[in-house]
Amino acid sequence: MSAAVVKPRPATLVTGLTILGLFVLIALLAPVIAPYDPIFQDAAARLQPPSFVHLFGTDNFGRDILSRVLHGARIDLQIALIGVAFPFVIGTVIGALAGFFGGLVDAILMRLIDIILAFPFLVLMLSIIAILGPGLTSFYIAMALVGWVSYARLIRAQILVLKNSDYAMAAVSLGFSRMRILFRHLLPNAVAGSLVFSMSDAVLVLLSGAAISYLGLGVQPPLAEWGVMVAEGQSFVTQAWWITLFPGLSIVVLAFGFSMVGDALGELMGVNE
Amino acid sequence: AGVLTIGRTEDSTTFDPIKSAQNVDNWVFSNVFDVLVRVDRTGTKLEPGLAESWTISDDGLTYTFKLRDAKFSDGSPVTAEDAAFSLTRIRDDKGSLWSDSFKIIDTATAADAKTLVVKLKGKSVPFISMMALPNASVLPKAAVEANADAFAEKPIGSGAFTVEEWRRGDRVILKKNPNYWDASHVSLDGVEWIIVPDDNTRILNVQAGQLDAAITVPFSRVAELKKDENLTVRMDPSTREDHMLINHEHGALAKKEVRQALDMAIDKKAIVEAATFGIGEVANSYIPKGALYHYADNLQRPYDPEKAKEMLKAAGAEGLTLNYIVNAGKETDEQIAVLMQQQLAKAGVTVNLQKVDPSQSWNMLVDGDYDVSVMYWTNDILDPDQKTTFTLGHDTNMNYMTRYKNDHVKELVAAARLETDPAKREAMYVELQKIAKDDVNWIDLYYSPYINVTRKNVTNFYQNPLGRFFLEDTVKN
Amino acid sequence: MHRYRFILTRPLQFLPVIFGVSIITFVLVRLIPGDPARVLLGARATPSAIANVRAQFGLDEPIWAQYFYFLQNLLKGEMGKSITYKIDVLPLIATRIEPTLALVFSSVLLSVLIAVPMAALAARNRGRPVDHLVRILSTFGIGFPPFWVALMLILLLAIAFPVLPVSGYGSTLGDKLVHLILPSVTIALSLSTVLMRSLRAAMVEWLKSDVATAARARGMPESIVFWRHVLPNAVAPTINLLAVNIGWLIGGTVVVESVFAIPGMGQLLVRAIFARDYMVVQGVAMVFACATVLVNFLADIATVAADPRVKL
Amino acid sequence: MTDAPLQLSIRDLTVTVEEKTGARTLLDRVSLDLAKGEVLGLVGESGSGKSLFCRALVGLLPSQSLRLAQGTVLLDGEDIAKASPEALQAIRGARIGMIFQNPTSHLDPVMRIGDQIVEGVAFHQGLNRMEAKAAALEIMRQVGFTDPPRQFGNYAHEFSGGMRQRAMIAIALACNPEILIADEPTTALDVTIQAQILDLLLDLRKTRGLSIILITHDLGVVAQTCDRIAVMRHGRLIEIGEKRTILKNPREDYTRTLIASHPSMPAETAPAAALTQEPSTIKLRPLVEIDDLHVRFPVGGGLLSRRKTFSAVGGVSLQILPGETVGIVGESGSGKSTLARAMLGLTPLSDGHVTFDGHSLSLKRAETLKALRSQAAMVFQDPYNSLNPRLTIGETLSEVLRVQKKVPDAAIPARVEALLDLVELDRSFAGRKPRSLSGGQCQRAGIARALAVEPRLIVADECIAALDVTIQAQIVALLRKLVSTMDLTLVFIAHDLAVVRALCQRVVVMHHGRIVEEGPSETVFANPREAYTAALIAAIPDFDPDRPLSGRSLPLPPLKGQPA
Ligand SMILES: Nc1ncnc2c1ncn2[C@@H]1O[C@H](COP(=O)(O)OP(=O)(O)OP(=O)(O)O)[C@@H](O)[C@H]1O
Ligand SMILES: Nc1ncnc2c1ncn2[C@@H]1O[C@H](COP(=O)(O)OP(=O)(O)OP(=O)(O)O)[C@@H](O)[C@H]1O
Ligand SMILES: [Mg+2]
Ligand SMILES: [Mg+2]
Repeated sequence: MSAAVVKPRPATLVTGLTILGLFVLIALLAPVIAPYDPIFQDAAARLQPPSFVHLFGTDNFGRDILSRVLHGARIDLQIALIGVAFPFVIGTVIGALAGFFGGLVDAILMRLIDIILAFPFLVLMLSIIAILGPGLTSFYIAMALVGWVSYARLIRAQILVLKNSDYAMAAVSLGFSRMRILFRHLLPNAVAGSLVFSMSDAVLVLLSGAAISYLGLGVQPPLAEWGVMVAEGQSFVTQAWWITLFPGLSIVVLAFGFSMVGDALGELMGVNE
Repeated sequence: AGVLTIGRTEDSTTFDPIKSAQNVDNWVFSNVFDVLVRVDRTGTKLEPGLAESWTISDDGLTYTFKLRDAKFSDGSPVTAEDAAFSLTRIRDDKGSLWSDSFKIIDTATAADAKTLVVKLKGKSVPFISMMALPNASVLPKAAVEANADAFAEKPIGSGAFTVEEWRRGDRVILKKNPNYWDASHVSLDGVEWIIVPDDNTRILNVQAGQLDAAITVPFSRVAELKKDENLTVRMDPSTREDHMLINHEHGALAKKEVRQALDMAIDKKAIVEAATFGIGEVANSYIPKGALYHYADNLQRPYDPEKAKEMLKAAGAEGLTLNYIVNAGKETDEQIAVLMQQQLAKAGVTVNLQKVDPSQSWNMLVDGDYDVSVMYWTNDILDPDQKTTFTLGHDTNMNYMTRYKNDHVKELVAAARLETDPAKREAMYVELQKIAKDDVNWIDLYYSPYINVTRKNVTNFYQNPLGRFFLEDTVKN
Repeated sequence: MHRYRFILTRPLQFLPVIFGVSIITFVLVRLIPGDPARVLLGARATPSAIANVRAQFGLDEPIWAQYFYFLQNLLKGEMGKSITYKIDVLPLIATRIEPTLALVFSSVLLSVLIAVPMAALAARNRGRPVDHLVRILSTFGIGFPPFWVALMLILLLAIAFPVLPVSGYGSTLGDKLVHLILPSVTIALSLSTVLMRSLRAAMVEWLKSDVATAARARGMPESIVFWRHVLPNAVAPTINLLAVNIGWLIGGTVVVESVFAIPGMGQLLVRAIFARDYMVVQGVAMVFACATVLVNFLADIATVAADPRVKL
Repeated sequence: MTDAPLQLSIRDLTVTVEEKTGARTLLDRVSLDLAKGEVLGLVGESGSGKSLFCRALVGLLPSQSLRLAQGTVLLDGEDIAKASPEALQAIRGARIGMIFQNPTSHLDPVMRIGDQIVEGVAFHQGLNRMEAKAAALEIMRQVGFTDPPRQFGNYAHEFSGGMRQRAMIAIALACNPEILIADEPTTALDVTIQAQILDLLLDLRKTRGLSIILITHDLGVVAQTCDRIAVMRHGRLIEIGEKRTILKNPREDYTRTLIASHPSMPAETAPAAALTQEPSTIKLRPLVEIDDLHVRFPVGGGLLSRRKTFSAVGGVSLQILPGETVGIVGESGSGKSTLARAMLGLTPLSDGHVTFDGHSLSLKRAETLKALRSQAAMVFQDPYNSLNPRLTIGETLSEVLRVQKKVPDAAIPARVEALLDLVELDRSFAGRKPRSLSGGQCQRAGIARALAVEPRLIVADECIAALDVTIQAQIVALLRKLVSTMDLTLVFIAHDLAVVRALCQRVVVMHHGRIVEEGPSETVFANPREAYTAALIAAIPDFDPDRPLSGRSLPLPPLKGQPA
């Protein structure tokens, strides 16, 4: 047993958290710091390159990109948060129950997971969004219906190992109820891996959103959302690169923040992805 | 000489003309098949196709077509028998999507090898225009009867080109048809219709010289492409008209004054400016500019949000809230929706945008599950009757989903269909245009051209207002 | 070799999965509002024409009856007729499989070719600037939406330096390979990132492990320690990740196919969803499902081969 | 041996670790010599720096924060402490070979054992593959593989612990080293296998003329095998000398404690209670009654083949009286743990009966489980893994108290402190998590948790196997104290007979899932009836170096766990 205590590398964690914190701050302050109304169209100021009037330039409607990027932080953080939170919670509970109780419950859930995994992701997303109508709520629901599978698999695998651990056996021998053992003793020890995964998942969720936007089923206009901005702006990429670059960079920087935190969490908790 | 490569968004769906109602197919049908009567380049006149000439009996019920000496691509002659078969088939075949439109035909028979006689069940002036529909193309009876499915894959036609290969999802490869009756006139050795769904990629392909032409160029790209010396941006007049559908059955929208107020609250100029980058033109009638019987002096309500607000108030529709269905995935549509939302707000109208995918929006419109929505119409026959009937004439489709009701208009539409005197007929259509404007069956927004881009070395690449590509005229240097 | 016995038994588990996928797709696509007949007929649709089309494609039957016919057809090796294309779904799909397969295969290959050396570089220089650089680069790889990356690649390598075709698929083998370069790079940029992260983490772990120490203790040079002991051990957990991602990729190539105009199944599928071409959606979903199941199966075999401890 | 030439001469070896608070010394000026052909025993408690010392010799410090601060390591007169990485690499394996404490984690799990041996042979002796393979097979034969050609292709996980240790040795030998460093090569093994391995090492010394540094914390092992003994403590070498001298006349207190706590010391026999002498006269109702118990596990099998089962416990009958201390011994895999679990209703019974305090587990399961959960407790083998790593010791204990509801909620904190006192842990430990405790401390926490139930029965499953002798002795003393003061019934499982002999009144010997012998400790140890028992007892490395290890002279059970 090498008791090599994993040293968290504070730099990674601090950088990651700083980036995320900054975005949260931007999101909170967007209405205050944004120089323009993000949906106001100024026909006279269309496709303006970055200047002192419009730091990030304007789009084809004459909307201020900077303001849209700032306001976009609200939507995109929300997307990352909700798009991950629901799958996380659903997947964790289902995975935990399946792993812990095994037997028929597990067999059925595993087949369900197989089915969803075998399902072309896009059919599910597009159909669900088409059924419910495009928009954030549908996107969240679709994400939750599809995304829980990864978490369920991760957690189940962990629980399967942990449930044979000595401390699980100890807990049984001490007369603890099954729910107590599962949720108080096993689950807290099992979620580390999922937590780390959720950080990279957040990025995937943002990108799924962007892909859906590209296919035309993204958020409702005129909402400022980075993925939509990139998707819509790409027709102007040769004449107005700034429309896509700034929201694109925002996604990348946010992604960087998430992956930093994910890495740091991973090392802190001694998880190997 | 040479092979012309054209990038377009979608693949053909079939080569059986009666089984499609889509532009993507019509574009290719009119290269491969020939029709009895053609619409000319300006989209205002009929001209001979396979039929050298035709006569109409005085009672307007019997049409006699005199066929020219033409051959199908397999070398067999085009006979009146083939033409009769084709017309009967589009009317009767179970798989035909056009049966309803051709129900008017009573009999189609070959009087002799080159004479086709069509008898109608009732008088119909627009009938002759329908003969120009690519779907009514003349097909070789023998080949179709032998195996219609095989025919749909690899057809035999009498058009300027033949289908050499169809790589589904990728391209349709056409070759010059040496048996075409006007083959000497055709310059291209072949045509490839290549699918490139992404707008950017399609245009970049032309810029990089890997395609000769790209069709359906977004408005937003025109200015930039015009600057490219290697390219020619072609804007051909079209019969496309964009309009805002109004559900006449929904609350205050039933009132003419309310609809008029909405018309006034919308700044069409601004829309043309913003959404079409100044390329479109404000519309003043449901019959598009340049189309037969377009009434150029029709009323154009001025943009006046204040007045609109007052009118709404007067009509008791203050604080009107509208549910606006937006077609997802259409750049311009989403843009216009956002713009209109802003404009209507100035007149005190709250607009809730509801973005749905196009197939679903179609459903919602048909079911009347909407207040307003923006759609467009492109004529596919020369005669205004088709559009007029569908949108004003109390057709079974609830007047193009608007639920517009005006019995006088209905009678007028029916009468116009039977009027053989062009002058009188024009007067009737002018009146229809005036009434439609007054009633605001919908709100006319703008007309816009077909926008295509080609390399400089391609000449004579154009569409007529009905959308037909005249590739037999096109030259690649 | 009883460890490989699952190869015989596992396929039995495919059936319920494929069956499940078929039922869910069947119900799901029919839940999407929108009528295929109306879509097909467009603006000039009249009620009688719509009724005619619905009858022609059996859409007027109750849903369970439609499913029954679907299964019945399936047993005959058919998947029904496409409403849009009016031909049988199976031959329609058949022509589309190759491009998608080629795209997925070349992307995965490229990803692995990128990921392994990069991960090795980062892991062996853990904590040094190279490591950070690799990680930052990889974040860019995953942060930008693929359609944007694709566009940039086209602008760079097909327009500014016109060495590669803008889009398309080609007809000869060499032609196809050339056309696949940019799309594969687009996918590989993000896929390799995922693989790299996992590989790097595992490699770091194994470099620190007792196994590596033991190898060093018997005088093995660092390169042997790495390539012979660290890499094979680090690969095993990544196989599963790769499998999940391939599955995901198979079902999600549409964006890249669409940007690069590759006539693959992804495009067919999306078009079919939008056109409510039920039979095509079903057919493609089934093919995707089979492919995914197969990939996972292969991954299981690979896992067993890579790690003798694994029993399935 | 003293006249043999010096091979390794270490002077003032010092290793420090960089920490936030500054450098801390882990090895403090260690100096020692190793002569050619000599076996040097290095003993000392856990954490005293034994492993570190060996790793420092070959420049394989376990972390980058560790530094070789000073000192020289002369290998045949050449200082390798300052050698370049390349030079060190040439020395490793080829001249100094290492056998690691834990073969399971040091063997490459995805490489065939044979290939791992071939790797060394080929690399260091420059043979081609065919020759290397032949050489590897020969080495495998030497270290006692029964069927080298077949076992060549096996993977580590297919071997038993003993076989894995042999493989480790084979891999080290493949490089043909002059010096072999064996870091606790037998700690994880049972006595019988331990005897075989030690034998093997001695054999190799004889046949190959190896010098060996043997690290262990078991003085018995040292006594049996070494020429000289070095004792380490807190990073310092406190005593070194000829084996007999040190064992007879230790200079240091610590060495004395070490010797005193060795379980084979005859002074420590279980206090014979009245019960064991006349169990039949006092008609007591047994607390636990086990009757023809079978526990079978499904193994292998699948859709196409019939499910096979493996019988871990096959027909055990046993009665345990209240207040009794019963030891269960047997080699690894003999079914001890399974029996313990079955006794506590933690594993399903396949057949037979378990009755606890009159409740039958098979007849009235729920009721019996309820009784078991509130009146019986288990102490686990692995002190770290049996505690929830996320909870502090205090939380762990109070949770038990809260669930068991034996004390009112308000009294819980006080009770937690009382429990800590009982197991002789400082009260401040309530706020610490398992990870920050030593093995012994964790084990005490585990015992405290068991006591929190206020059980009548404690089943301790190899609860001291992982600890070093001094701590072992402490825990045994603690258990003894608890049994005598709290009227506990104790079932003590171990494969170490010496400890059992020191603690238990009665002993049960298990083999292949059955009880082969049973009786009062004294009787069984003095006159084992079964050959198996005798072998087990004989394999205990005796403290007296003149009473040789008798592992090889007795009919040992065949090595288990070989691949079928
Ligand atoms: N990577 C490290 N960083 C800091 N301290 C370490 C590191 N590795 C070991 N130590 C410390 O060095 C000391 C000696 O450890 P070592 O492993 O040599 O002990 P040992 O005598 O072999 O013990 P055991 O009998 O448990 O194997 C211990 O106090 C340990 O905590
Ligand atoms: N859950 C299980 N499934 C299959 N086999 C098992 C299971 N638990 C134990 N066994 C097998 O039962 C046998 C007895 O195991 P048990 O743990 O009781 O041995 P033990 O005497 O406690 O050994 P040790 O001294 O190594 O702890 C072993 O061969 C083991 O492999
Ligand atoms: Mg050690
Ligand atoms: Mg055990």
